[in-house]
Amino acid sequence: MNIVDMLLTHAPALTIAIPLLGAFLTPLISRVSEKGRNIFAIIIVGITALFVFLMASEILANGPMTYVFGSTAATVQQSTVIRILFEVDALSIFMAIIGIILSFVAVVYSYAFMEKNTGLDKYYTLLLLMTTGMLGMMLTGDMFNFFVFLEITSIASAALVAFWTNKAKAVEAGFKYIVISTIGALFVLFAIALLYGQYDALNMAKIAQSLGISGFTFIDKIALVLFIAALAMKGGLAPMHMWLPDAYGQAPASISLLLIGATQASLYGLFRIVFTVYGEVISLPAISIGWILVLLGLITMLIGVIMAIIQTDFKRLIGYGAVAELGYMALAVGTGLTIVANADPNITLQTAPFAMKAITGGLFHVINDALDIGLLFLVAGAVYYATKETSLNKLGGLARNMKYTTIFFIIGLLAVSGLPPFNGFASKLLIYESTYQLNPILSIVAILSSILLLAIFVKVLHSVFLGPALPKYETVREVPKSMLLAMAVIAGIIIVFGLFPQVIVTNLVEPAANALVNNSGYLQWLTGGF
Amino acid sequence: MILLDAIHIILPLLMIVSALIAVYLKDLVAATIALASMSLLLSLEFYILQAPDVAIAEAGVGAALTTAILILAIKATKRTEEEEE
Amino acid sequence: MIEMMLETFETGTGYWHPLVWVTAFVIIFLIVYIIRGFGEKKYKKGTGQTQAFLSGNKEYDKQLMHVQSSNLYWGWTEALKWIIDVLKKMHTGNVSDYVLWFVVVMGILLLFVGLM
Amino acid sequence: MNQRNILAAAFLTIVAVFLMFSALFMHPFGEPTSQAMDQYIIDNTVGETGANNGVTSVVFDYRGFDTLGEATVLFTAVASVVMLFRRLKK
Amino acid sequence: MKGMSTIVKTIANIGFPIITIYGLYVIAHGHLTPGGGFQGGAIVASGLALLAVAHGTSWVESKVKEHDLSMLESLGALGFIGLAFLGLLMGGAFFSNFLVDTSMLFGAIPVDGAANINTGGTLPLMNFAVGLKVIAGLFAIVLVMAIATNKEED
Amino acid sequence: MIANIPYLTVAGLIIIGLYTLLFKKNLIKMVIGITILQSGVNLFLITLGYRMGSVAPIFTGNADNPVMSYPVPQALTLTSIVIGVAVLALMLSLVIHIYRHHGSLHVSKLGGDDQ
Repeated sequence: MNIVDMLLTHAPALTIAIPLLGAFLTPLISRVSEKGRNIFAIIIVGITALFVFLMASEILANGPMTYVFGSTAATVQQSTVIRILFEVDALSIFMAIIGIILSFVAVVYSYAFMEKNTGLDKYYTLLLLMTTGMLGMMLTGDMFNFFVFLEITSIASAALVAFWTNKAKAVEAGFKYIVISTIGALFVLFAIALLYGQYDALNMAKIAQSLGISGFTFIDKIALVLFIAALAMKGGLAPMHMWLPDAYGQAPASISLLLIGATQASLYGLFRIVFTVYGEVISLPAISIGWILVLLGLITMLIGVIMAIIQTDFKRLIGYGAVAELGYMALAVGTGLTIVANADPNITLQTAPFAMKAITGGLFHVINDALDIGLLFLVAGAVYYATKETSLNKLGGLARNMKYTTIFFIIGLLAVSGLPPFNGFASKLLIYESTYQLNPILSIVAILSSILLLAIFVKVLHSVFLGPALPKYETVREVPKSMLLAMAVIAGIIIVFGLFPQVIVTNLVEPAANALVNNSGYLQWLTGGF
Repeated sequence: MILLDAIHIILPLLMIVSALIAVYLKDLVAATIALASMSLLLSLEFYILQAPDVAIAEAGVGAALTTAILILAIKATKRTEEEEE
Repeated sequence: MIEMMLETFETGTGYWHPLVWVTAFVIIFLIVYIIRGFGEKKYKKGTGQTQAFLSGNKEYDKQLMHVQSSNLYWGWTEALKWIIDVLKKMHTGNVSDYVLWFVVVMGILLLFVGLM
Repeated sequence: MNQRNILAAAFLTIVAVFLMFSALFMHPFGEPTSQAMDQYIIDNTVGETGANNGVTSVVFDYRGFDTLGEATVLFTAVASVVMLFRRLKK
Repeated sequence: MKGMSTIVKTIANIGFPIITIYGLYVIAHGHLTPGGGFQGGAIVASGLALLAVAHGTSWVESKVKEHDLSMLESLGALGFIGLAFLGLLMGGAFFSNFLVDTSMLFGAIPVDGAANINTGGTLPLMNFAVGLKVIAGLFAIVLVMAIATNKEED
Repeated sequence: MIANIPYLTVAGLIIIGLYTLLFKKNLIKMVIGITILQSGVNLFLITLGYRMGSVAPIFTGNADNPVMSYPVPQALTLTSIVIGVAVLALMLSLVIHIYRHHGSLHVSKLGGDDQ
């Protein structure tokens, strides 16, 4: 057994353990050297990224990996699952790639962006913990473990949202976020307990199997509702999205970037619960959870764009833009589910053609949204760094002094509003065409929201970067190189994804979509599949 | 067994009552004490539900530390709940 | 690998090829650039050419010249005032209202799913 | 009672009714329906982990990773509280 | 926060060692009797909180600094995750109980279906690590919040 | 016969917690509400693992094996309790900061930016 094989075997555990170890070491290293700590954080996230990509190559080639904590024995003992186990399939690793990219960019960006603040040792500790929590939520195959990581993510991000404690609004946003997260997490725990009481299992695959045997009892319905409501709130779907612009708008820009990952991890949890855990019963004809998701998505898109138009704060505006983007994912995935629920029973989830396209589009949009909105947040942070101002009414004419930032903003603008040839267009095209098959109104609303997003961000472009050179900002200089590097990384990925969408879709997104809809692959190992 | 059954009924009722008191009282310190008593009752309930580990944790964390932190926070802020603005 | 990158992007009913699009875009850009080359070339810095022309009036202060973001799309927000007012009323920023929305959604879903 | 409070009361009642109602569908108190996982742990605690206390064996052995998460939560909370009360000026 | 009267201080001084020893007992016997790292840690931390309340935070501050506590907590966490990593290296899986059923520390095999103080493998060690972490962590929270309360009064 | 009274208690505690969050205007009261909600969920977990006439899952070395209550929910509850105190500490420190900024604990001080 050579070292690579061993690392690969333990990769799911190490992906969590290494940033955790980094977080525990950060206070100690911080005593030695400030600069060393920053570089240490970057290195830790880099190593984690290596593990994630190692796992990705393995999973995309050979199918899901499982990892049992605490034992080398078989995963299934007497037809039941005793220990915690990670089950990493294509969907998990797809989300983990998003998470680790965001985390890496955030930590590089923080190097210069947060330089002048105190309390940075705790900042980096919490940043690494947030990464850990996010990755844990994405990789775990155990319900309670999911809850624990959800809480780690919530606590770390709520504290980081309130990082600038001298700003009243930041503290308030942090408080709102922790209250909302705690209530969401508690209801998730309650639902987990309901399922545990029914089936005496905490493993997602095991519960899915038991659910398939027992049918869809009343308790299961209640648990499903609690899961959907709580995770949709954590995932920022309207009308429970209101914490999101507060938190995104007040956090430091690097944290806003990571918050996108945290939000999407909750959304991932929602999809995982609906498709995998309830996969055996979800397409029972009378119950169309798909329509719930579609409706939530529609409301989210409309509210997001309409509220974004009237915003005057740069980051809050992007926060509402992010809300609208989240709507697309719920819409697309819900459409996929609905098509199947309405189809005649001979058509399974895999064979309904537009269902697959819709889910592929929705998942592709998850990564595109993370990149596009993330880039815009980084630009907003750069503008704040240079001018100490986020109000759109006071900014103006920055393009003269901040050329690169302006270019990055334009890339982000075009990508987020779904204009070719950037990545947003590819995923939105998939969403428009597949939602049209379900109901034309859905795709019309989706296109309308895209147009409004373009209008919104053109407004930002006009009021921040264009216009006459204001005397106040004559001395503004371009931001430091590490921030530009972070933005350039994301912009580069956006362009690559935009130019070669089919490569990404075939190699990364379609396996993830297949893993999402086909829960028999996830349950395979229970019957000794691998 | 009747005694045990009676305890199983009385303890939850007392818990609900002290939770209601904790919500009802305007004086936050008094509300915190009511919350602590709810925690203690909860710990007792855990004990009769054959969970001594959890009972110890609930008594140590719920009744002692939670109360301490709440009292500290109330000291740093304001003691009474305000009426409508 | 190269072949894979040149694949067309299939969307179920349609297809799209970003590279073709980019090529077309570049060609159009070149044409526009050539046409632009036919235009007037006499551009001098520091003359009246670079100044804002406001019907012969003097240029205002820079801050005044800049159209503020809240004034952009004024007509749009006026036209949609009824819906924007409702939405603004929804976004109170008050955390117990956030919890209320959660309870409302949970209640609706419970009615919808639980009674089915 | 303004509109908001009426709405809140109405939906709180709905949620309450459903939660109470679901108690009827739970397994009877004290008689869990299934014992797939727990009976294994009860039977094998002493042999596999060498501990008398079943809960400790679950906390640190069978579900040790959860405990790492729990320790991390506490660590996160301490880091957060210390960070929030830090000095803002250098 | 100022200290309280002499009576309270004396009672706290007498009570503190008892509480601490009880807490340490709970930690050490975590794998045998009800209790464990968390419960014992919480008990010791509440004992420390009692001491802090009785003597006032400035007295406690002069004895122990919050960043020392934070460091101690890091050490506890590192010990815990280090044991987990040792499980990976020696037992083949993250968190595996590599000490059980060996002749090493805490590795004895339970006789007659009952464990003893020297059984349990990594469990007692993990209990100690978590206990250290919980004591330091919870007391750090109380201390930091008490100091914050103090500043408010100035 | 105690039927499902513990479950009803759980529902009661959760509803009291939600009521506090919805109707009380004081931030610390809201924190207390969340603690009550948390207690309800913890109690629920423990009731799930209880078996009639069982003893705690701690072996004493006696040969006879009595019925034991389930250990897993107890372990979960331990985790949940510690998470609860962590969240509580964070929320209260944020409350203290809000008080420093506004001099009030009324929930309407958390006004939005959209008004």
